[in-house]
Amino acid sequence: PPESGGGATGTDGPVPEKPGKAVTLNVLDVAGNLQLTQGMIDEFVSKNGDVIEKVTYTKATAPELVGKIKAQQDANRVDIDLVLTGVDGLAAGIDQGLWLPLLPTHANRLTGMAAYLPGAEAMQKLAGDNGVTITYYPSGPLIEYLPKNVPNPPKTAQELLDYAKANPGAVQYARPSNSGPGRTFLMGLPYLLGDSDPKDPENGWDKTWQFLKELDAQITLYPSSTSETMKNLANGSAKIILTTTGWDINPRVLGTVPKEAKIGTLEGFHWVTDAHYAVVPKGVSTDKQAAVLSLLTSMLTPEQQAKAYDKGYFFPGPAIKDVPLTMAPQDSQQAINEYGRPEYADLIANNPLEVPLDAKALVAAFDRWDREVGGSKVKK
Amino acid sequence: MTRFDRLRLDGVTRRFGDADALSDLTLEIQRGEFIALLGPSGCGKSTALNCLAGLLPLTAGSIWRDEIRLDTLPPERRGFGMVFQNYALFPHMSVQKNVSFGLQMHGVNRTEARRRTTDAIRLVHLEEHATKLPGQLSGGQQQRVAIARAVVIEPSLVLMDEPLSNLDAKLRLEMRTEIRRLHQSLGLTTVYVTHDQEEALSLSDRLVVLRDGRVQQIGTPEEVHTRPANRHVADFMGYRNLLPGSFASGKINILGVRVTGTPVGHLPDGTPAVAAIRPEDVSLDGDLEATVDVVEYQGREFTVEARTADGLVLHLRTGRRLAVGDPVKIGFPADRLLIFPGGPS
Amino acid sequence: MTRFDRLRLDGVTRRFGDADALSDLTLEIQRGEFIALLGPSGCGKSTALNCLAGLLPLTAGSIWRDEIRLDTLPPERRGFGMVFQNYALFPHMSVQKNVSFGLQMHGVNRTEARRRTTDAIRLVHLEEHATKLPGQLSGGQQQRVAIARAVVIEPSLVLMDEPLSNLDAKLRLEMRTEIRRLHQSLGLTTVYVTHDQEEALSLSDRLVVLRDGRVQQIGTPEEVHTRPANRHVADFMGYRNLLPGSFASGKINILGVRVTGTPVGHLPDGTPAVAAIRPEDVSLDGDLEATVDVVEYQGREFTVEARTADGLVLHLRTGRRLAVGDPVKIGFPADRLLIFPGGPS
Amino acid sequence: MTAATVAVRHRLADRGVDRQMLLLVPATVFVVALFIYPFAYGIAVSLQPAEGGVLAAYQAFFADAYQRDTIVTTLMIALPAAVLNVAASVPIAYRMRGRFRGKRVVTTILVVPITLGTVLTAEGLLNFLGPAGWLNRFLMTTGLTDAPVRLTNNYWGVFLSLVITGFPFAFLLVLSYLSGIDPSLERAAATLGAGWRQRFFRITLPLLAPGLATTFCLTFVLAFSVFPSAILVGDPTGSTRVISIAAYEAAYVRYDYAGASAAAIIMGAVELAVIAVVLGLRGLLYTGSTAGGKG
Amino acid sequence: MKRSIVASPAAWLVWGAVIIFFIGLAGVIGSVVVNSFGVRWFDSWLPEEYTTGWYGQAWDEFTLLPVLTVTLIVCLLVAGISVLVGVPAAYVLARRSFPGSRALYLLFLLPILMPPITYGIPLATVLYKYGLAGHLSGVVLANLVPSIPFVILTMTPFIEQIDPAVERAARMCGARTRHVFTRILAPLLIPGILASCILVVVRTVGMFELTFLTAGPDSQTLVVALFYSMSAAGIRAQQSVDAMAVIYSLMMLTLLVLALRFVNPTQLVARVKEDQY
Ligand SMILES: Nc1ncnc2c1ncn2[C@@H]1O[C@H](COP(=O)(O)OP(=O)(O)OP(=O)(O)O)[C@@H](O)[C@H]1O
Ligand SMILES: Nc1ncnc2c1ncn2[C@@H]1O[C@H](COP(=O)(O)OP(=O)(O)OP(=O)(O)O)[C@@H](O)[C@H]1O
Ligand SMILES: [Mg+2]
Ligand SMILES: [Mg+2]
Repeated sequence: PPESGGGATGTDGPVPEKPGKAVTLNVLDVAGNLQLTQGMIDEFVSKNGDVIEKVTYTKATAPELVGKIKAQQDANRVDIDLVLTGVDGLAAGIDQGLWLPLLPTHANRLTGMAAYLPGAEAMQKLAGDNGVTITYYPSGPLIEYLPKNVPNPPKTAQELLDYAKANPGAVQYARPSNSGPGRTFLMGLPYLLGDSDPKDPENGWDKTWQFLKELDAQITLYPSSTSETMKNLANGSAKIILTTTGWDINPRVLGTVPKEAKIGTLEGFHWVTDAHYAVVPKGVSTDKQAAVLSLLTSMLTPEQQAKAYDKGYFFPGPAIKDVPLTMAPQDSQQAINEYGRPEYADLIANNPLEVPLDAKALVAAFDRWDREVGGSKVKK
Repeated sequence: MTRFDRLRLDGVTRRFGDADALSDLTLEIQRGEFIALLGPSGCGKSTALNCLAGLLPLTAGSIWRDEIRLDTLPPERRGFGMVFQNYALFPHMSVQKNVSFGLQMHGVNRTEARRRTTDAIRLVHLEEHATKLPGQLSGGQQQRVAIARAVVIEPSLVLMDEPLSNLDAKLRLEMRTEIRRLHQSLGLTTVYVTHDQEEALSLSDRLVVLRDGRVQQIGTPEEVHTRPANRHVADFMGYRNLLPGSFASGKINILGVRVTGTPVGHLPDGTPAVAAIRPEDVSLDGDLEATVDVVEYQGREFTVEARTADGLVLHLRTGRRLAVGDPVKIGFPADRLLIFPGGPS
Repeated sequence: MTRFDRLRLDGVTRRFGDADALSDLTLEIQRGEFIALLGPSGCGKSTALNCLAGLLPLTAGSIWRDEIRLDTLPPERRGFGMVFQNYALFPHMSVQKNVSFGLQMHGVNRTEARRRTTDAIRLVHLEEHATKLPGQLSGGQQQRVAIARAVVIEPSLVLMDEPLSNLDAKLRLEMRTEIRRLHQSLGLTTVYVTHDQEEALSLSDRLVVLRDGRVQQIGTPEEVHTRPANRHVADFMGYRNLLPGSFASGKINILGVRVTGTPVGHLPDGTPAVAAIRPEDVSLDGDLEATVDVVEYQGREFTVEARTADGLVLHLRTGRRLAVGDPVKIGFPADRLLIFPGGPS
Repeated sequence: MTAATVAVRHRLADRGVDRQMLLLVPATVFVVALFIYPFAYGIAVSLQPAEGGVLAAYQAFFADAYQRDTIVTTLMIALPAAVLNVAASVPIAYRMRGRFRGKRVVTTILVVPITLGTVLTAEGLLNFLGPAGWLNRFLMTTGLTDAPVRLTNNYWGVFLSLVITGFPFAFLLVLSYLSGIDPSLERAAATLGAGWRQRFFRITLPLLAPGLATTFCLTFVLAFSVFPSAILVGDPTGSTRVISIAAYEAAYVRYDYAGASAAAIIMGAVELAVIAVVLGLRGLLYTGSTAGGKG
Repeated sequence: MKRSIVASPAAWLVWGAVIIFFIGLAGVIGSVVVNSFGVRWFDSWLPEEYTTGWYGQAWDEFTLLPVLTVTLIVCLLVAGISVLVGVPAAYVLARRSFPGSRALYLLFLLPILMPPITYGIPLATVLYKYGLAGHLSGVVLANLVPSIPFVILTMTPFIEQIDPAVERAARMCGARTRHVFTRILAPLLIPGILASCILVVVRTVGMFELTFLTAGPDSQTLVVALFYSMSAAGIRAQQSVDAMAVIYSLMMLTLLVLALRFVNPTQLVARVKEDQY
């Protein structure tokens, strides 16, 4: 049996309660999740030196993750012990059979999973047996604008379109495959417009595609990242952009978007939720698996989950119930009190929650968007 | 081609770092003249040609063509041709292309250019090698390409920097004749650098002898040959026997032997002096006794080194077959022995 | 250094494309010999040296050092030194570094290397230029660096390709003496290419005359000079007067004049023949009438071209001051006139 | 004469085979060991699509206009950019070849963009040339234009980023190649009456040409594989949808490795075709020592 | 040749183009640098406030110090090894035309042409299998794959330019091949080696895919961090991305300036000859 990164024992067989001796854990984050969870992990390590000796953090983008893990697994030398990923990386790994099924085998150890919020629970279904939801937020779609530029923001999808027609170039969203808010908008539109099957972009999104193409005629450019749209909103070259809760609060905290920016919702919208998962690649030694399980258990406690409020990065953030803002660290509370919006509690409570498209459907949607919306400007 | 009557170099100086490679060269060249620059290696001959061609900016001085100031013109506007000491052939062009390049630059029409190129290549006997690249030629062949390339444009002034150094005696003689013929038939003006005195003497109308960047003598070949202006020129012109002594009443005292000769320059009595005589002028029927030390065969003649009892070494040339150790009696014909001021200069 | 007794070239041939630059050179060189390669430009001299040095692969033949086959060894393992016709100095190294490079390569220790470098630089009179880069030197200075670089390693065999071509007469003479001295004092073996016959004659123990890549004659300087093997060698060795005629009973008939001479080679009666005589051997007290056509001053002597009534052109050298148009009476000393088979060869 | 035996060694040496060929060994071993096997594997992957025959991935690529057109799109970006980069560096390097005060500084500044990396270049272009960037601000305050000039998120953004990153690259190479040409050749040409134009076109350029061909190949390859900037400052769904985006999406969005390998191999093949032409032409040129004779 | 003060139209054109390039460059770099120090830069010429906080943030978030160190080591190793391996190969390809030399040349071209997508994953597998990936050696080896051919390709014309007579002279002085390379060719090729080293370093530092695939947790290079910050999911202030980009460029710039300080991209020989004019 090949050695893995520093683990002493084999990769299959029963997972002990505690590793034989403290392990070094290599954590790979492809979702920007460490922003929320690094504090949780560090705290665990400082308190449980006998389980985890040291953690190394690596950050990467989701798509490349699969290739790297495949290469390691093909060579029987897996040195990534824990992956923090969004829906995309999770699905890609499932598709390629990269992840070690943690459930239901270890369900009894991961007690926190029982307390998932309803939305988080729905998101956990997407992971099947392969991953554990660790942070969750309802996301969007929301619109964002500066009140001085847009005194009367659109209230419905149709008004948004009308506004765009009246102000060519003023509405902006980033290319969905490069942007969270972009794809949230894409996935949220079928609900807004009442399409026949919001889960089937190929056949059930007629109104959505129609709407996007009409909107496209008024759009001068699709930036390649959400930050671009934020910058354009700030400098006035875009008047209305699409956003999510996190993208609303955090950039204003950071000062890239003016504090006075406002958000709005379109009538009849459904939240398209989002979550981050922890997964373990196949080939990780049982000792390390044990360490990961202990870590995850600790991360799913309310005290730790409260750290997920961060500075509105993934607002609200916690995946489990009964984690009020008051449990969050002081600076986190301060930021959210200053830049957060009171209306969010209400909006989250009173609008339907929908899980995002599965990976295949989403890719199909991106492809179609690229060809018919984004790529339509080029004459074929 | 820009014709001219007179080319004037006026105090032309070129410094590298703080060493003068050429200082204060003043010279007037008439149209049609054949000037040879002569001097020891490193004396500034190539520097002079480069300055004249416009390839080196002057440190001081000026160059005039008739009344036009030339030294501010770029080389391509001067209309001179040049054979470089290192050839500087275009490595990517065949012999033919190298030769015809200048013609094309001067807008000579195609047929004319082809004819002249062929002629020039024939002139230097490279017909068989016309399509080779310079890298595929022997050293002498490359040098001949350089000659052909410079003369084919029939420039008003040709500058040649040791153009025959890599050719064998027979070819050199032939080329020399051709150069002279071209010079005359095309009415060119030529400035010619050579280290071969025979070449310089036989080709040129006037010689300029340089040493350490300074002009030593300007004169006709005969003048320079028979009446060198100072002992350096004499030394350089083949007066291999330079015997230090002291001058007194028209004679020079060399290690006690008093010899009559022709004094050159300012020679007060009692001053140190140097007697100069060529090996071929030393006679073997004098009365200075010496012993043969070294004998070198040189075709018909022998070069001999003989040593007097006082340790004075004398070089001589003779048709007589001498052997090492033979005693000889050496004489100096008074009209062939020159006496120069000695001491430091 | 690898010493040897004998170096043998056995049918050494080198072809470029389909032209033989050197064909079938067979030669045995004894240790300590001084061999000169002589021949017209492009005859294959440099090719021969390059083959010997291992810089060019052979097309045929082999080279042996005593009983060791040499031609399969790379150049750096043969232990030869070489002066390149185009110098090939290391452009990025000062004169000093150029010269000491070989010593370093041979692992000579520092102090020893420094001493030998200084000596070699002094030998070629470049003390003042020791820190310059080759690009900052005059042509002759570069050539001297090349000489110093080759001899400083005291190789068992030195190959010199026209090492003195860019030096003035005085320096050339001096260098020549130095080369000969080194050759003797260090017991080197030398193969020397030159186009200067005087140099070849005075320096070498044996001459190899090449023409079109083929050996024409191998012999001592005197042999080659006085008894050239064929008319090409004669031509090349300065027999400038080559007069075609026909041979009959020991004499050659040149345009009706029957002249006595020394036949060389197979000469049946009635076959075409060529009479050869050097300009300096032509006498002015014979009975062939001619008129002076061209006179060239050459230092002490004059080179004269004279033409008979039949249009026969004769070259001669004389101390007599002749003028164009003067009538002369020309004679050919029988012992100086060689008769070679004529016709195509 | 004894039979003129010639060693096999000489025959081989004459054909360019000698012991120095050993110098090739490390590089060859390396490339064979670490490239050929993985690459063969990559080719094999491209021939094993999830569905369809052996060539299905290639067929799919060529059947879909959206994919197929990426070849032309890429060429339309890469060729002009490479040509411009090389063509612009030649005169600039030519001007810079002599000695003048401040040469080192100018050289350094010209080469600086090489250090920027794609991210800074992209960010910089977006910031500087974007609708509210300094350039448009300047143009609009001075009244030169009414509406912002669009130079980002389209063809020009990508083109400019390729010029910014590619030019210094080409310039550095050309400058160095140029300095390897013996200056005395130009001087010789000058004495033959050649003005700077003729000296440049007849002497310098032909001697530089082999280097230019190589430079072109390298800049072209860099431009052809443009990826981050095609997305960041380009219009990745339309006018700058280059072939590497197609390959990337196949691999990392659809996880269709066969399609990705096929697209990448097609990309390599197109590059190879262009480069083969250039290097073929280069083979016709004089490639050798640029020294002009003795010394 | 004298440079006249009154430049020709061609010279004006060239210098004009250079100046436009400089202005564009200043704009591009300037805007990023200003942004990286800016706080709240909305619709105005300059930000409202300045801070160095973004640098601290980028520095901490990506633990830049070890990353920079690794990057530097990787760059130097890759550049050094590719020169050591590539130059001799380029030498043979430039000097000899033996049967199959063209095919070999083509073989060396392939790794430059083929996108890492085609070979990256199997390459990483191979390296992992032999225990070479997951740490520095993997990153170095993987980056050598395109770098060595790259050096070969760039160096070939440089070597062609050198007069082979000089090498022959060295051999006649007794220099072995090793010496010919270290003492003769290397100094003459310095500008070429410099150029190709710079380009190799730039490419290596920019080679995201291969580096990521073969890097271990502590052998990430700057580009992985940078690429991540630019294109990964999550919210980051643009200023902090800019700060990272500036750090990255500063490092590269330091290398470049150092290199250009000690090595002149003009061949020594040409420099000597130009000196006269
Ligand atoms: N690379 C080559 N390709 C084709 N021909 C060549 C090549 N090198 C030399 N030659 C030819 O081979 C012949 C012999 O050349 P070599 O250099 O040996 O002459 P050489 O006797 O040294 O002449 P020189 O006295 O002029 O230097 C010449 O005619 C030359 O043109
Ligand atoms: N670039 C330079 N830097 C420094 N000194 C130089 C430079 N070029 C030439 N020199 C020096 O200037 C002097 C004159 O050189 P020049 O080339 O004119 O000599 P020359 O008379 O042609 O000699 P030769 O007969 O050896 O060719 C020499 O001592 C040379 O070393
Ligand atoms: Mg000179
Ligand atoms: Mg030769």
